[in-house]
Amino acid sequence: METKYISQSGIEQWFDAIVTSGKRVFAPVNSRGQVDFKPVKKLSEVADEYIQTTQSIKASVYPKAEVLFSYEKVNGKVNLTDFDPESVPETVLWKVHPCDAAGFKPLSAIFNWDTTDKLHNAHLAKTSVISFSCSAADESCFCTSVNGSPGNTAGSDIQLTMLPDGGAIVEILSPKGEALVALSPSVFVADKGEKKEKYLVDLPVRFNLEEVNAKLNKAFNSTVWKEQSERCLGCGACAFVCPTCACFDIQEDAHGSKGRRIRCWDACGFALFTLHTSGHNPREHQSQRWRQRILHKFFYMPERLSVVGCTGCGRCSRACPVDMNILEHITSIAKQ
Amino acid sequence: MSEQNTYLPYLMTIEKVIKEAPGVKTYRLKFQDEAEAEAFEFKAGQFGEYSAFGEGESTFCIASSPTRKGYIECTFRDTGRVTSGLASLEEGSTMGFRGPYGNVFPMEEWKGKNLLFIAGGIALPPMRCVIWNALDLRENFKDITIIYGAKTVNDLVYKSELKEWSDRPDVKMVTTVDPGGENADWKGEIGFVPTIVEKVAPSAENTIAIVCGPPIMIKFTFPVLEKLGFKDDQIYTTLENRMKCGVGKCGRCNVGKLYICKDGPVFSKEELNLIPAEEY
Amino acid sequence: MKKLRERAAELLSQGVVSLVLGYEEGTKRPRPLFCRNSVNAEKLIFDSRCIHNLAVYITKKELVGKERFAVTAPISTLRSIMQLFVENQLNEEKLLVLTVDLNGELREFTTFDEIAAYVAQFELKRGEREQELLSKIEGMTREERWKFWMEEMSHCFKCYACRSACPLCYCSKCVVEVNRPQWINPWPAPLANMEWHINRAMHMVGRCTACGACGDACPIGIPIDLITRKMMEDMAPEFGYIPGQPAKQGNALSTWKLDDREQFIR
Amino acid sequence: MSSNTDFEPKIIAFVCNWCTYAGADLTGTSRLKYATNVKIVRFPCTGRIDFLLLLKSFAQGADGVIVSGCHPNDCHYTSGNFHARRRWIAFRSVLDLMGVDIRRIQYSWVSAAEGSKWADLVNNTVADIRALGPYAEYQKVADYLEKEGYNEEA
Repeated sequence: METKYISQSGIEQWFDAIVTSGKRVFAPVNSRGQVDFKPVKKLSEVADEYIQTTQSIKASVYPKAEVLFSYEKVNGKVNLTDFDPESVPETVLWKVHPCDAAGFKPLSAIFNWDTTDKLHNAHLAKTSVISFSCSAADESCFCTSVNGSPGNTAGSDIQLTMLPDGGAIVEILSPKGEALVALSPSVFVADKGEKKEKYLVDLPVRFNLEEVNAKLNKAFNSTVWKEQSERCLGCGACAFVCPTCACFDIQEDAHGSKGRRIRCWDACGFALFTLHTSGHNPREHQSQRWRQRILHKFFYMPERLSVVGCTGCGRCSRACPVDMNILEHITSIAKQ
Repeated sequence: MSEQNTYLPYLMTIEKVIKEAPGVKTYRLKFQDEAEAEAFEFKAGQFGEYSAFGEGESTFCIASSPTRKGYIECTFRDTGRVTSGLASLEEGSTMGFRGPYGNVFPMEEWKGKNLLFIAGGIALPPMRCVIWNALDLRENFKDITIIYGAKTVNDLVYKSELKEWSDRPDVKMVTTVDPGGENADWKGEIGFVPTIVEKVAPSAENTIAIVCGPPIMIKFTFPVLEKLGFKDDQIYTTLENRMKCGVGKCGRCNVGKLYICKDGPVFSKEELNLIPAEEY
Repeated sequence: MKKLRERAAELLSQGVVSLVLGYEEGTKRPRPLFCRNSVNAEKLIFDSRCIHNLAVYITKKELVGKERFAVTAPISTLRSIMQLFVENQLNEEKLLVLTVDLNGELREFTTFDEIAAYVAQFELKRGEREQELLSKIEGMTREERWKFWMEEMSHCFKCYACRSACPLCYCSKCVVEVNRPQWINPWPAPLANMEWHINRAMHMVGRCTACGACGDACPIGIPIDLITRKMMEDMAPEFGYIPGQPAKQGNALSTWKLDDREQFIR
Repeated sequence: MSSNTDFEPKIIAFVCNWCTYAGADLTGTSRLKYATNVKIVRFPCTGRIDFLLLLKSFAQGADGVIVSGCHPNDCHYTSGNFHARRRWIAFRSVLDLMGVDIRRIQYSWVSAAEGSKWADLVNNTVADIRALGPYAEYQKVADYLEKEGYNEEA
């Protein structure tokens, strides 16, 4: 790891160099009253004043809908065409929040814990993450409570900490990061000795993760699930904006003799998610589905995959139409 | 070698179609690629994802025994989009298969024991795999008892094999149908499976009971076995939650911290006690 | 508000109702509250910020139970409740509707007719946001409208918050979950998303009361409420109903008139 | 448009069994010549024609759609066409708002006796659609999974 300084004009130059290199660049853009990651060509397109994008960057390594393989039936035989990792373009994610970058670890843990996932790994291999540490947060943010921080570098290839002069402290964290620096090496100068911590938002820890874990270990039959979930509408908004939710569905897109098998996002909050063909549904009530969501993230994943399934980005709380506030709910479980 | 795509199925030729019962068929499948056939191995209890190209994938067990090489068999009921797509295929056509997935029946540990198979309806297929496995290695086991029931005589699957088993001197075979499901020629028992188990009253001594069936049958069979003296580590079953990926990622079959597709589908009752019953 | 709390506490402690479905302060704005005892009645609020349509819960038996329950309802919710009555989804004997009128007085309704008489005083008008967006869309050429909606639809990720938030989407199995045939592709993609939203709109013909809950629920801000709203406005004169005033005259698509417009039919 | 002279529109007709299908049959037995661009799908009644079928036709490559059934008061099932008409009124309103080209959907009443009306309907519709050109705008987006595809080509 190496730390450098980059000036405001240096950032512009570097950004242009990345775009010119032919890589696809995704950055937060403010449009339609929402800030979300979109393909950009100019630094001026990138949004400035916002706390959090509506959606996470999950889609860049786990698309909403993706072709697993395609097939064609010819004279009673079937020809398969495998997913081609080369079809994935080199992508740079610009101005990612640390909580989003940290989401790659739990996401990959799910996709690769036993068999590996060719598609996810192909996207991951072609994706470089340039994160910006956070100088601001809102009441939904709680990264510091889930092993993260506004300056967390996990999952980032480069992290920028913006300075008052418009320049930034640059932490180069991986070979991919070095390769990005190499696109415009002259704009990176010696570190000025500024302390990064000075420019990070102060975000108090809101709950003790181990305490929550211990509580959840005994909470399966608690009444808390019903109490908390009564107003839950059972939509998938929380799961779809989440940087770590990975539940998916496999579907068929058939057109006559040709077709493709598609993997698309799904959510454990949907009523029919676990419905058996026989009509039996193991998670029949919303309270059971809410319990699954919380236990999966805060208990099963730590137990199974040694990583907590939440990065504290707060998106689910912001997206929920009925204010199912995860921070509030987890804090209340911790206090039980 | 480049990374394998878990979701890319093996291409299989349907070699043989057997009509088992109304809506129920057994397919014998052969690998189209010989190298794949050669490398393929599985054990009793495992399952797979079967593709009808154009419709999607469905999850069933491998119903043939690992001791029978060169093919696999699956038995399914035509109930939804995929299974009806599969059911409309003919001998010689191509379908897909991914697998084997899941854990296995610990047949090695069962050596020298009595085996008691209790199955209901369309749940005989996962057990058929174990039954043939045991019968092909008959000398490894002591008494083998099979209690199998279905709604009606018509709904009994593997009819010719049921006869073959009951004709064998080294197998005690009891078939039953639900009251009202019998016909004029029916010579087997009449009654629900748990009732018949109680009636047959197999000894729990040095015996492993393998129970497969609809949740309601399992629910009422467990107490009967308990009454007969079976301990929780002597009882095995398989769970069948909804699955899409088969490899512990899609999230559907998550029960407690376990994935039915990875940690199951085979569970001893002792293991079942550790996961929340309402979720399977 | 004080009166509402007192009345709710009274209803609960006297056992008149087992549940008062209302609003409490949330972390960002008021949110639904399932108030099951008189102590919790203290949390109840009711003001202009309380816009979430609580009618969405009153068809869910696992939530409202078998006993009589009360629901606090601003005008938009009252309209939904009326439509649910029209569709025979509610039982007058089980439901008590509470609202606070323009003079700050607490009003109670137990029947469709009482609600209808009250709601009739309020004309359904486009709000500022709807007016602005709809006149923008109405001013577009067809090609521009197509581009506008395709762009919007391309953002949809099919979380179905629109469906979940809608009091009139009470089907236990939705048309998108039907897979024989697979009417609507279940994955999010621009056209599949548009098909879903067109379907949703078609299932709302003559039913939507323009409460805006779907648009409000959309986490990515697609103005989907405008689709059903515009259709409701367009269809009201065609089918002879008053927007926002559901009447027990049969569902728009299950009835017909001999002289329904047909200039477009050759 | 001269550029469209080579363009042969693909048209799908959803017709009811009792009137329009019989009418189209009469067109044939009467040896009336009409455009061959139309593929007919027969339904028991216009009331049974799901609106999504019209959209699916466009997605799968149709440039125009004809929907036709019995004249008002002539429905074999008494009121199927009245219900259908209401549905079409609503459907046109939704489609128009969404920017779907509703000129490409032609509704009609053609009775079993109107063989020549069917020929005219098809000929006129083919001429209209030929003038409008292929419905590439709709077909283009049918295969897109990701919005990027849409944006890049738009």
